[in-house]
Amino acid sequence: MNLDSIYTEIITEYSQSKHNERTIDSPTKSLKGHNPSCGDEINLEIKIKDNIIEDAAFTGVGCAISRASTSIMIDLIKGKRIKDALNLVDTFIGMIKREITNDEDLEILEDAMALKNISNLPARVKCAVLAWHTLKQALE
Amino acid sequence: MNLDSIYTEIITEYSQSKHNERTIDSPTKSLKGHNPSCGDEINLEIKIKDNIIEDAAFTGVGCAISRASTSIMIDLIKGKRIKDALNLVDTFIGMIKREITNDEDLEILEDAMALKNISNLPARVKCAVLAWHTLKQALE
Amino acid sequence: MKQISVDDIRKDFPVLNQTINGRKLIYLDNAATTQKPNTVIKSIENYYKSFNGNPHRGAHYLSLKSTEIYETGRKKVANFINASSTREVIFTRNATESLNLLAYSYGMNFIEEGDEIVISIMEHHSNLIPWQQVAKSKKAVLKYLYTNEEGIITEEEIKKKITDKTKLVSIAHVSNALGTINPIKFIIDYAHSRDAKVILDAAQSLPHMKVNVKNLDVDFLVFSGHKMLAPLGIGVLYGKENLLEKIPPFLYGGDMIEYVYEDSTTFAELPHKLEAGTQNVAGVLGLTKAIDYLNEIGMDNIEEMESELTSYALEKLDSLSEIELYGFKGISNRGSVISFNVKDVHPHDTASILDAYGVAIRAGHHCAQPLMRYLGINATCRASFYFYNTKEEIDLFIESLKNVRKWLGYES
Amino acid sequence: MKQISVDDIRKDFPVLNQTINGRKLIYLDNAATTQKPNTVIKSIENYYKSFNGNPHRGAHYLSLKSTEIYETGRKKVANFINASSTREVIFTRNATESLNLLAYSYGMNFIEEGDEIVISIMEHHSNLIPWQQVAKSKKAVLKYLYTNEEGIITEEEIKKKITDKTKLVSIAHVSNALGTINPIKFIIDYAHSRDAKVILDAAQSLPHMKVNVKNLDVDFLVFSGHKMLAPLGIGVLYGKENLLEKIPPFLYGGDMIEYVYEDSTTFAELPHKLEAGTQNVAGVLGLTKAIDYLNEIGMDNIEEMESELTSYALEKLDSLSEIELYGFKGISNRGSVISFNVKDVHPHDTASILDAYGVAIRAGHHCAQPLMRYLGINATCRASFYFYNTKEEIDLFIESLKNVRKWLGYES
Ligand SMILES: Cc1ncc(COP(=O)(O)O)c(C=O)c1O
Ligand SMILES: Cc1ncc(COP(=O)(O)O)c(C=O)c1O
Repeated sequence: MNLDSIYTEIITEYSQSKHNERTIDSPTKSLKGHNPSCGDEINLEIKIKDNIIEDAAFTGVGCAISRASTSIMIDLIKGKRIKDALNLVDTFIGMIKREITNDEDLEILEDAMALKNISNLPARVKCAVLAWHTLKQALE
Repeated sequence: MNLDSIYTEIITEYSQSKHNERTIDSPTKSLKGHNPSCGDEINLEIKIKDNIIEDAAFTGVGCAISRASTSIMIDLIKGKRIKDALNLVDTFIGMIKREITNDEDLEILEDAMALKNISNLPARVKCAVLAWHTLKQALE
Repeated sequence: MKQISVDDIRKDFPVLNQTINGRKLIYLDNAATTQKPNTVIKSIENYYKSFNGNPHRGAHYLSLKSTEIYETGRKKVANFINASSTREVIFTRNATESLNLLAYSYGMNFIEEGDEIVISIMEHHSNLIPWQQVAKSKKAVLKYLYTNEEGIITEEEIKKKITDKTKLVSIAHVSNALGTINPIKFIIDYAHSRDAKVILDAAQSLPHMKVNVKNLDVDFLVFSGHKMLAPLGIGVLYGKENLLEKIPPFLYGGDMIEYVYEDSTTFAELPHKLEAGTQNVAGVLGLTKAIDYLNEIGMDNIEEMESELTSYALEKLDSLSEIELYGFKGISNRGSVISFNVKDVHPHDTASILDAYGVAIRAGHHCAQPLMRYLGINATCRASFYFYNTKEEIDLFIESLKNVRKWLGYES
Repeated sequence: MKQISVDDIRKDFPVLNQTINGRKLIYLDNAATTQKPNTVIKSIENYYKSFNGNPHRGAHYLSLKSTEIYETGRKKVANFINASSTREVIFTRNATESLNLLAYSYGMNFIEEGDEIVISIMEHHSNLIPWQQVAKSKKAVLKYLYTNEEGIITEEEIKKKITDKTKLVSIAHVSNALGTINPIKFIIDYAHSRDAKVILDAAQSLPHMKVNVKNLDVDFLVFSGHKMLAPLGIGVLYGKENLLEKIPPFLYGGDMIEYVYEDSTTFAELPHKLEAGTQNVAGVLGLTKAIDYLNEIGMDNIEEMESELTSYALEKLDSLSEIELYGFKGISNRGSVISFNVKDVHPHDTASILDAYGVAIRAGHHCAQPLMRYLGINATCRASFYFYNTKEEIDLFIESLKNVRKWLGYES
């Protein structure tokens, strides 16, 4: 396994940046996502107005991959319509599961494409998808 | 394994002869011996007078080896004092366990010496010793 | 049927090519356990030489490899029995543990006072004593399906015993003592019409014929790997997902939990909820390779090969006047198991004498004492075949059998 | 100490001589499972090539051979732990099953409302959840022995928690999460003075040091074969004969019975009473060969070799400012397990990065969530050694560790 393809600059930067790590005042939705086998836990909060995700943030503990993935996701979905956010989630999970492999189809994921290679590291796939599954549950 | 050394003439004759297979009128002791893994069961009856085994007999089901062993034992102990019968039992079990190997020491077992080779057939050792263990229990 | 050479098959099984005390080994004790092909043996060796690690718990290479092997095995089993999902496949040690798991987790929690549990008189002790215990502990009633004079469980008997009070029916697909194939489709459908659940003990069927849990619509099914070419120490419990969801865990420990607090615990999802502690990955790999081997030959072919062997043996045995056969005599509706006795000879003597001729059969109650008592016999000899046996072996078995009475001093 | 060359030892372990992704494998996950020497691997292969049969049930050669192998293994285990008799040695699947057997057969039958069960905060989930369940079901009280600031369970704590109400103490000899060796002799003696029975979870001690059940006077002891060079799928429960006599069977099925009637059953004598169904003979043979291997090296030597490795590693780790160590820091009173974290780095990242360097360690809660919570941490990295590890491996481990923070974008 090639570490360069996993712990990329995007991932390490996002994992260290705390700009999405906070709580939101009176969020529309607040949902816990957890990964018992790792002990990872995130609490995802989102504020929705007129079907648009106005704000999102998270708190919790997790590894670099799960933190980076969560933060990238939040940056990506803010300002998006719920429908579009859900589409992003499906695309992301499709990418990790290697069901969507065409780079053009993945482009909408922007920075989240940096997590593509995580599928080479089966033990860490759960870390990468935790936030996305949680978001999906929160929105559905 | 050499069948000749197991199914000897003595064994097959004793196993077919029914001369000790009967019940005794008002026996002093009556004891069930069983071997659950084979399904063998014998009921041993003995009549004791003045510390002497006056009569003994058995009923039940069992393989040729267990039947022969039982019948040989009964022939051997009839008329013997309890103490001597117990000594015979110990000698027999010692022979089967290969703890007594000297033929001179085994001579008192008479026909029961025919069962010596059963120790080469571990699966059948239990059949050979069933009656003797039962007798020991009955006498002690 | 594609061209299958038994000679080629036998080359794959080292044990079968052994000579014991100067005699060719003839292994006819396949209902007890089967021999293993080289692919299975080799896979265990490879596992311990290259992949050994504790699965599910680690992020390192060996642990990941082990997890992959383990979960691939689960998929293989799910496909083999046509389960809807891998969540329905639980690995256990053997059929016995699978049945006890059901008794403890299902029986002790869903059977209530006055409920009825129905089993058959020909159950293996593993599918009998656990239900006795449940019945005793829950004040439920344990009822038996008996066979008629022809050795079969009739539809009348089934309709009589399975009632609206019946909560559970647990039955052997094929009897290990007699070879009888039970009318399980009728039993399952009838039990369902009375709202009872059905457990199928497939220990003696799955190795020999296609068993499709979806077609059968069976609620639970159990089997042992070692009776189908796989190593010792691995078994399976299949259960419909909604039922497995409902039952509490059986064994508690590592890998079956979600969160553990000092005074309470939440459990993992299926299938992990029902698998505690370090699992037998090498066993699962062996089972995977065993299923590959069986699929390669084809279960249809296996059934046909064995049916031919069994008919052949039955015919030969039937022609010997000193042989008494037990159970259903026909060849239809029976597995590759034959129970018999030699007249005047205790089965243990027969088994010991045959062993001296290199022929391995089994003698005893075959873990079915109530059946023996019901049939009024003490014990039987049992010859049981697998697809790797040959007619020549059966000939030698029959020839040896002819000598048994002579050894015991009978004229003929 | 006789001359022992680790290089020679390592030749016996195929897994250790592997290269993974171009890097030498450094296996430091021995608390999860150990690697197997060739003698163990070969014995399984031989078993399936020459001796495979169902033990205890047959009069034929393969069945007799299997029975002999199985019962010889029992003697070997009895001698290894210094049991009084083979009747005290029960084969199970693993330590988890042994503990669950005790929970179901001993706990559920001898613990009553208001009784107290004492375990420690550092128990593996396998020795924790079963007792939670017993306590819940029997309305008994589950109490924990906590560690002090130095990471040890003090005599005061023991005297406070073990009272006249205590019926059972179940405790790990060595913690799999921290490596702490618990004061078990004191606990056993004190518990006995209060008429409580003691179960020792020796899963992490028996592979690494001499454990003598008679000297310890322990009532029950459990361990897993796979953590001491033996194959997966075989474990042991030791119990004092009079206690094992008292407890009812756990699993019901073949080979553990005396007489089975339609509505009742009588059970076989020890040890068979507690072993149901077809047993894992190949597993027992592998365990036998594993014990031979350990005896060949000598448990005293093993303890010394590992203690040297552990001190060496501890010293190196302690000198790295970015490493935080957990548990008792001294080398006396600890097994060959080290729990640590890299500053600012989640243990899963550390494990994945080390894996890329070929170093296998474990990251997580180590099946000890209550302990993690008690220590106020989420998860740790764990390196665990066996006698076949070397100082060079530890050097490489440390070197790899130094790179971890860089991969995550930290300056140093
Ligand atoms: C019909 C049947 N059920 C259950 C079992 C139990 O299998 P195991 O001993 O592998 O648990 C057997 C085999 O012994 C069997 O033949
Ligand atoms: C202290 C301790 N107890 C019990 C166990 C459970 O062992 P197994 O998973 O082999 O049943 C382990 C290992 O995982 C352990 O370290």
